[in-house]
Amino acid sequence: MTPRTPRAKATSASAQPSYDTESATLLPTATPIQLVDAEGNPSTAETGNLPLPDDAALVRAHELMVMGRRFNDQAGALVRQGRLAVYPSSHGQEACQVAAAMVLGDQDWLFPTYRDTVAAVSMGVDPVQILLLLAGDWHAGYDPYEFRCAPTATPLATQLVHAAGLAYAAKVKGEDKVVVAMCGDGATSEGDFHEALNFAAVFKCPVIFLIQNNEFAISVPLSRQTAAPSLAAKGVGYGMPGKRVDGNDVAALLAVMGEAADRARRGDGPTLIEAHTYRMQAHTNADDATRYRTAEEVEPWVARDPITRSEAHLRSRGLLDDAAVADLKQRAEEMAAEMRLGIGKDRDLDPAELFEHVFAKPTPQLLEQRAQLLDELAREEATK
Amino acid sequence: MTPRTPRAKATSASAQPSYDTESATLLPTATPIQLVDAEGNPSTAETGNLPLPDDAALVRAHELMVMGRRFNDQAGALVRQGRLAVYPSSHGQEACQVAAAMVLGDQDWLFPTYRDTVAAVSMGVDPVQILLLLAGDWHAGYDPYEFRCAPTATPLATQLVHAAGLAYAAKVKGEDKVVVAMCGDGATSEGDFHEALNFAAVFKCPVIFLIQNNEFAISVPLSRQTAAPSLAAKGVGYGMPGKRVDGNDVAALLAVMGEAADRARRGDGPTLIEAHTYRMQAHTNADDATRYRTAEEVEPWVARDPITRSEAHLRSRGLLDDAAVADLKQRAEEMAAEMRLGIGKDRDLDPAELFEHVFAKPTPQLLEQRAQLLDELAREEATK
Amino acid sequence: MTPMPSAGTPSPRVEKITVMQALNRAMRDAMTQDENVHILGEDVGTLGGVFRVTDGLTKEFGERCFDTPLAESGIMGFAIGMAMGGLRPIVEMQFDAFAYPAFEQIASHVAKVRNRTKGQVSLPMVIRIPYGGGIGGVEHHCDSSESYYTHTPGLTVVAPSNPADAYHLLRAAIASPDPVIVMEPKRLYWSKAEVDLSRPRPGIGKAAIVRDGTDATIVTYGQSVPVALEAAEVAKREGRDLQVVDLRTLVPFDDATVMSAVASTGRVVVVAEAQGFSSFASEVAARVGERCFHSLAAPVRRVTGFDIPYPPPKLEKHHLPTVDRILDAVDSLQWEDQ
Amino acid sequence: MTPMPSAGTPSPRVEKITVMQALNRAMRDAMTQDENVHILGEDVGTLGGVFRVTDGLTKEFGERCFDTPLAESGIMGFAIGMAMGGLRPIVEMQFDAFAYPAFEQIASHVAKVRNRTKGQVSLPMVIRIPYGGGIGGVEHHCDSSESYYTHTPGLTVVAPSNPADAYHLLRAAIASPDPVIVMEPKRLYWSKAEVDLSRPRPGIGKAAIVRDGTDATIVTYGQSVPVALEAAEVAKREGRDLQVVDLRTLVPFDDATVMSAVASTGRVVVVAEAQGFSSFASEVAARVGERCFHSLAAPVRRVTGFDIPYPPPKLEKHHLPTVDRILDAVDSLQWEDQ
Ligand SMILES: Cc1ncc(C[n+]2csc(CCOP(=O)(O)OP(=O)(O)O)c2C)c(N)n1
Ligand SMILES: Cc1ncc(C[n+]2csc(CCOP(=O)(O)OP(=O)(O)O)c2C)c(N)n1
Ligand SMILES: [Mg+2]
Ligand SMILES: [Mg+2]
Repeated sequence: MTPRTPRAKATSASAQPSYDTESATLLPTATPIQLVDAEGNPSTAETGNLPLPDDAALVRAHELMVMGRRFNDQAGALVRQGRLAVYPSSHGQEACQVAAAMVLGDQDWLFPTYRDTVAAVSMGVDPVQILLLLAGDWHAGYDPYEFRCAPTATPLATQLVHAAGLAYAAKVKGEDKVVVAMCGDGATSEGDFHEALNFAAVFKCPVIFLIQNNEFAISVPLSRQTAAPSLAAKGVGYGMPGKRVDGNDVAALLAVMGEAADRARRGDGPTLIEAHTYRMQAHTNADDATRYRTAEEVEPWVARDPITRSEAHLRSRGLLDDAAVADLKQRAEEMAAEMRLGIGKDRDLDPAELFEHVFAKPTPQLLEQRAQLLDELAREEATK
Repeated sequence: MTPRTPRAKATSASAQPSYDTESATLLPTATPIQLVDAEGNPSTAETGNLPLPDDAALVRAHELMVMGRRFNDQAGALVRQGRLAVYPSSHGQEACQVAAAMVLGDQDWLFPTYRDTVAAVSMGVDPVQILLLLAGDWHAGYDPYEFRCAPTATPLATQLVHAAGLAYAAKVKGEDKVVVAMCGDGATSEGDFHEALNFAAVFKCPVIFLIQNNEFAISVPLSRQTAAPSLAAKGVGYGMPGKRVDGNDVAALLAVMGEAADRARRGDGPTLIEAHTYRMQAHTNADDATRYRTAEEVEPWVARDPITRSEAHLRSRGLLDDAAVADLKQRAEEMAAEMRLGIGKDRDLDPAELFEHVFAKPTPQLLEQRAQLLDELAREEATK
Repeated sequence: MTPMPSAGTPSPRVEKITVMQALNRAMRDAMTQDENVHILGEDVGTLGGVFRVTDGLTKEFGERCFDTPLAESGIMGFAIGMAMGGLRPIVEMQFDAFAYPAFEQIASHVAKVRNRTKGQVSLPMVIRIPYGGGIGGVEHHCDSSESYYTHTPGLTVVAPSNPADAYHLLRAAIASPDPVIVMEPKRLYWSKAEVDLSRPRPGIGKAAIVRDGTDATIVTYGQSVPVALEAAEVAKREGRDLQVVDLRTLVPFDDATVMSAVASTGRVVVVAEAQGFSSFASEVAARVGERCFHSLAAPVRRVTGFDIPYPPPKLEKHHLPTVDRILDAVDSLQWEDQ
Repeated sequence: MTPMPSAGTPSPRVEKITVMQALNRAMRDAMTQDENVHILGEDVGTLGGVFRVTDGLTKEFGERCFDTPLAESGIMGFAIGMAMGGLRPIVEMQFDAFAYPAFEQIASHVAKVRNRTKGQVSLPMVIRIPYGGGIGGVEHHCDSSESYYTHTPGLTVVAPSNPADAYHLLRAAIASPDPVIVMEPKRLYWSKAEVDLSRPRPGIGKAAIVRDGTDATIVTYGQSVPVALEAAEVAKREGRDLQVVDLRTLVPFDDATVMSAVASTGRVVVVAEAQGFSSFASEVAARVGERCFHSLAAPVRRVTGFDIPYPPPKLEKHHLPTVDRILDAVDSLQWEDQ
């Protein structure tokens, strides 16, 4: 670790950040960056001068999206069967989630939300383990260190600050680590969003903030969330570049995220990325979306599906054929079967574990309480 | 009150805010708007195409600044005499504070911080009453409704949300009310700053957010607070115009604030204004600024004093002469004498009042506790 | 007082409604009577709230029941400003743990504004918080957070346990000149009772003896009330006659009712879902110990949640006060000393 | 154990230092030993903190003691991430009430991360909070906020009352694999004592009997300890022999020491500055009532702040526990029944 010198005292009025330049250069493009259009053809829209990612990456992304979609479908089915209490589906948002994971290397970290299970699975988290939260077994079902994937966060935007802090730790320890921190459009209204971006920018943390703007926060449309010209435009207020990207174009996402990851790795600090996508399903199965939007509103987004688009693109370029599609489908089915098996299985839950992890060492009070519970259970058992 | 119709459902993807325009137009000017330069001459810098305020306003502003400076000096003296526990001086920031009050009409409200006592006094708050907090008598020493001036806020940025809420109430009640909400550069880092601006913009509340960027948050320089090109640049992230203004040029402040007030009154929503000024003294008398900045750093700002500048300007235009200056000084001395008298005076504080205002009607528990205290005091009295 | 309907001929005003409907009705009636009553929160508008407590109110009252940006501190602070500006805001927090971002606004402003200003500024606002567990909710959706608020001077805190109280306590909260926190018993939202909403009920600050009994007193509130009543039912069969006090209001505390109830039995169990340490239940136990010391035949027992973060759904049954656990506590009240 | 220096020849290690110096020393020593220890907060760097507790640390350790943007939730969340990333952050909150913006990060994350992850992620972090009144501070600068934290499962909470404990408890907090909240006794920052920091002290979770006595037990902590000791001094002259227990740690609670102390006297007064309702002091009273019921000769009395927002400076003397008020409480312990 390189020893750090104390920060210089503020020296003069000119120690102010330079007001005169930059602002405009930090603003996002007027329209989202797109590399592949909805039909799978090279985009004629704003490309941000970014080249298409290499073929292998595009194929890999497609595979992960297909797996992700199958994951979403299977989780939904498990809810209907009563195996999961609830599931926030990311159907339609697979491109964002896959890209978030793909730009990360072996040292890098992901900070996902409850809707980002496909991103977590793309990081390698076991599909069954990540569902244990929703199955009701325990809160976080996997080891965050094993997968460099923080527990999926429910309290909105809180995880963004953690992400910045972990990136800071990596920086001061001299580790080469990039962090992707994810949130939704609604979460951008929380104070923690603001504080996270500000800390990350002030300390030039190697972190990428990825907003999946799916136009809704439960029932609340984006127009109620902000009056900003775009969510990406918020970046300038922190002195970080804001990028807008077509959230259903995995090629564009890989390119924009990849650029931001390079920037972070170079030590140039954070980037704010707004991926414009759409929440195709209700907020969760417990939600009734017909109360606040019509089928006609959802309709146009079907044609913009990220997987259809990617398949068309890859097929047109000869990177995917029927055999590969069938093979992929097969692998996805295998994963789904594992999910059904894993979640369907009866798992022994030990009530004593309730007291085990509150502290590294249970307090005398917790030991008493555990003894009380075990005694109750023993008596119950005895009277059976 | 006009009945309001339920808000329209989000209709389609095109209900998104328009990303394509605006951003740039919301950005502040590259340099702060200035109408009168440090020597009191018409500025040759960025004027934002704003005309000079009328003579009467400039003279009035000068008077209020002189009174404000005297207020600051006297409060400082009262601290040294042990009459006040603490005083956060706004010496050097009088132009911002006076302008904040002056753009407000008889219906309008101010939400000041602990450092904005000069703004409050300019709203008509009694100079003695506003110091009662710092004298230790009670928390808020004046009636907020009488002066349309919220209690000076200590928890940073919290008052900005209140300001937006009060402006919203005025709006739905159809009242013509504009609100000025003040904060410092440091406070812009708080989550509540973000939430306040966002609410104000989404609901188009008639509120002006005035940041006094005095380059320090206690010891922490602005460069540690943000990496943004300017604080005013944060406006675009909420879809509101951001303005930069020379915080020591009362003419520019009146013009920029006035324009924002007009905008608010027209129903066009909030404006973010960053006034660049400097904290000439320590954070409070309890602070030791020599620990984190040198006298040389402060030095250049002496020449930019807002009152010297205003006096030079008014004199050069024949709007102020020696007689007027002497008369003003006299009035300021009278106010200072009243402050000394008012704060020096022994005031009877009733311990029973501790229980009086916790609820509209004291609870049985508070009545018991009051009885206990009164009994103690009676016994103490008896043994004297 | 409305006269009691004669037996056999139910008054037309008697109706069977849920806690949720009662809350909804309270807001609707208040909004109809006073145009200054406004509701704000996340998804309270078109959706009618994630629990549907505000269902139909936006349709009826337009922007007076409105969705805000997703920011609880902002919602709370905005409501403070609205109240200062002459409105009577009702804030819905979506779930207990999601009120925490608003904690500074609550503790440093909502609770203090009247006092800071010597009564010159009052804040007539209501903060509705669905609290508690037992609904199979995942982490952060089942906290019993009332003790944070009962510990904060300046906050009135009510906790209804049934439709009638839900209606009347919420009406009283809206009418109060002071900020009132309504801890809504999430698990009981769908529980029904026959009520006549036109009949007055005891106001804020009054506990109710919801079951008479002579052997021991169970002091409880909110969604633990039905559990306590059930325990009393079972105890009855086992030969013990339990009195149940439904506190209804946590702050201000109804010492008079509680202490006289306790004095009448000499044995007390306090029941609440929240983790017990440093909790409102601790206060009840401490007060009873302090004020009824010589009437007590046995130590005051507490049946509360364990001192652990709220458990995952599959384990929550072990954490929540159950009939058995209450009966165990009752059993431990040193009957051998009788 | 280091041997006691022989009387008359003070060991060179004995020195007279303030609580503030002890805290400063604890951080300095920890930072010297472990490069993963970092300090962050508002004004902790160049300025050394508004109370100067971190004085000189930036000079010595550079950016390892660093100023952050002014945002408490951000600071807390950033520290969580730092801890997850392998550092051992120490967070300074500038004043008690200014920790409230961080409440969600504390309650929903700091307290829960280990449990959520089945122990796979631990958060070795320290949150230092200067608490309490008696310094003539204006509103929001004098809250006793410990009960919010003691009620939150997963948080260890310590409250030193003297330089030696300040040093050792903070060292232990930094060494702990779990998050520890250190309630620093603001008013005692400048209070001095002769200490030998090289001598070990009881660790986290151990209360200390700081004065022996046979007539009644005062249970207290933090900045109320000197007041209790003074009361005991006066009581002695008045013929009553008071035992004083300094809890040192609020969570986990040292039941063993407290209950055996109480059993030895049979009379108890709990003293704390915080408003009493639903507070940590309620817990102490409730526990003692529950566990020492048959040893008690009189009800447990509490001497706490009133249930009001912290008063303005000129009135705070009426609010804070005083020697007289403690003695009044002792007097009320039904001595006539002896
Ligand atoms: C602090 C907090 N407040 C409220 C909630 C309840 N809640 C869960 S998801 C959600 C909407 C989030 O919308 P968005 O950020 O757009 O993410 P999306 O669900 O669309 O992916 C809300 C209000 C929460 N989890 N945390
Ligand atoms: C929420 C909160 N955190 C911390 C503080 C302590 N504090 C008081 S003033 C101050 C610095 C504020 O700086 P700035 O916003 O720039 O205003 P200035 O004092 O320069 O006018 C701090 C940290 C506070 N009052 N409130
Ligand atoms: Mg969304
Ligand atoms: Mg400042």
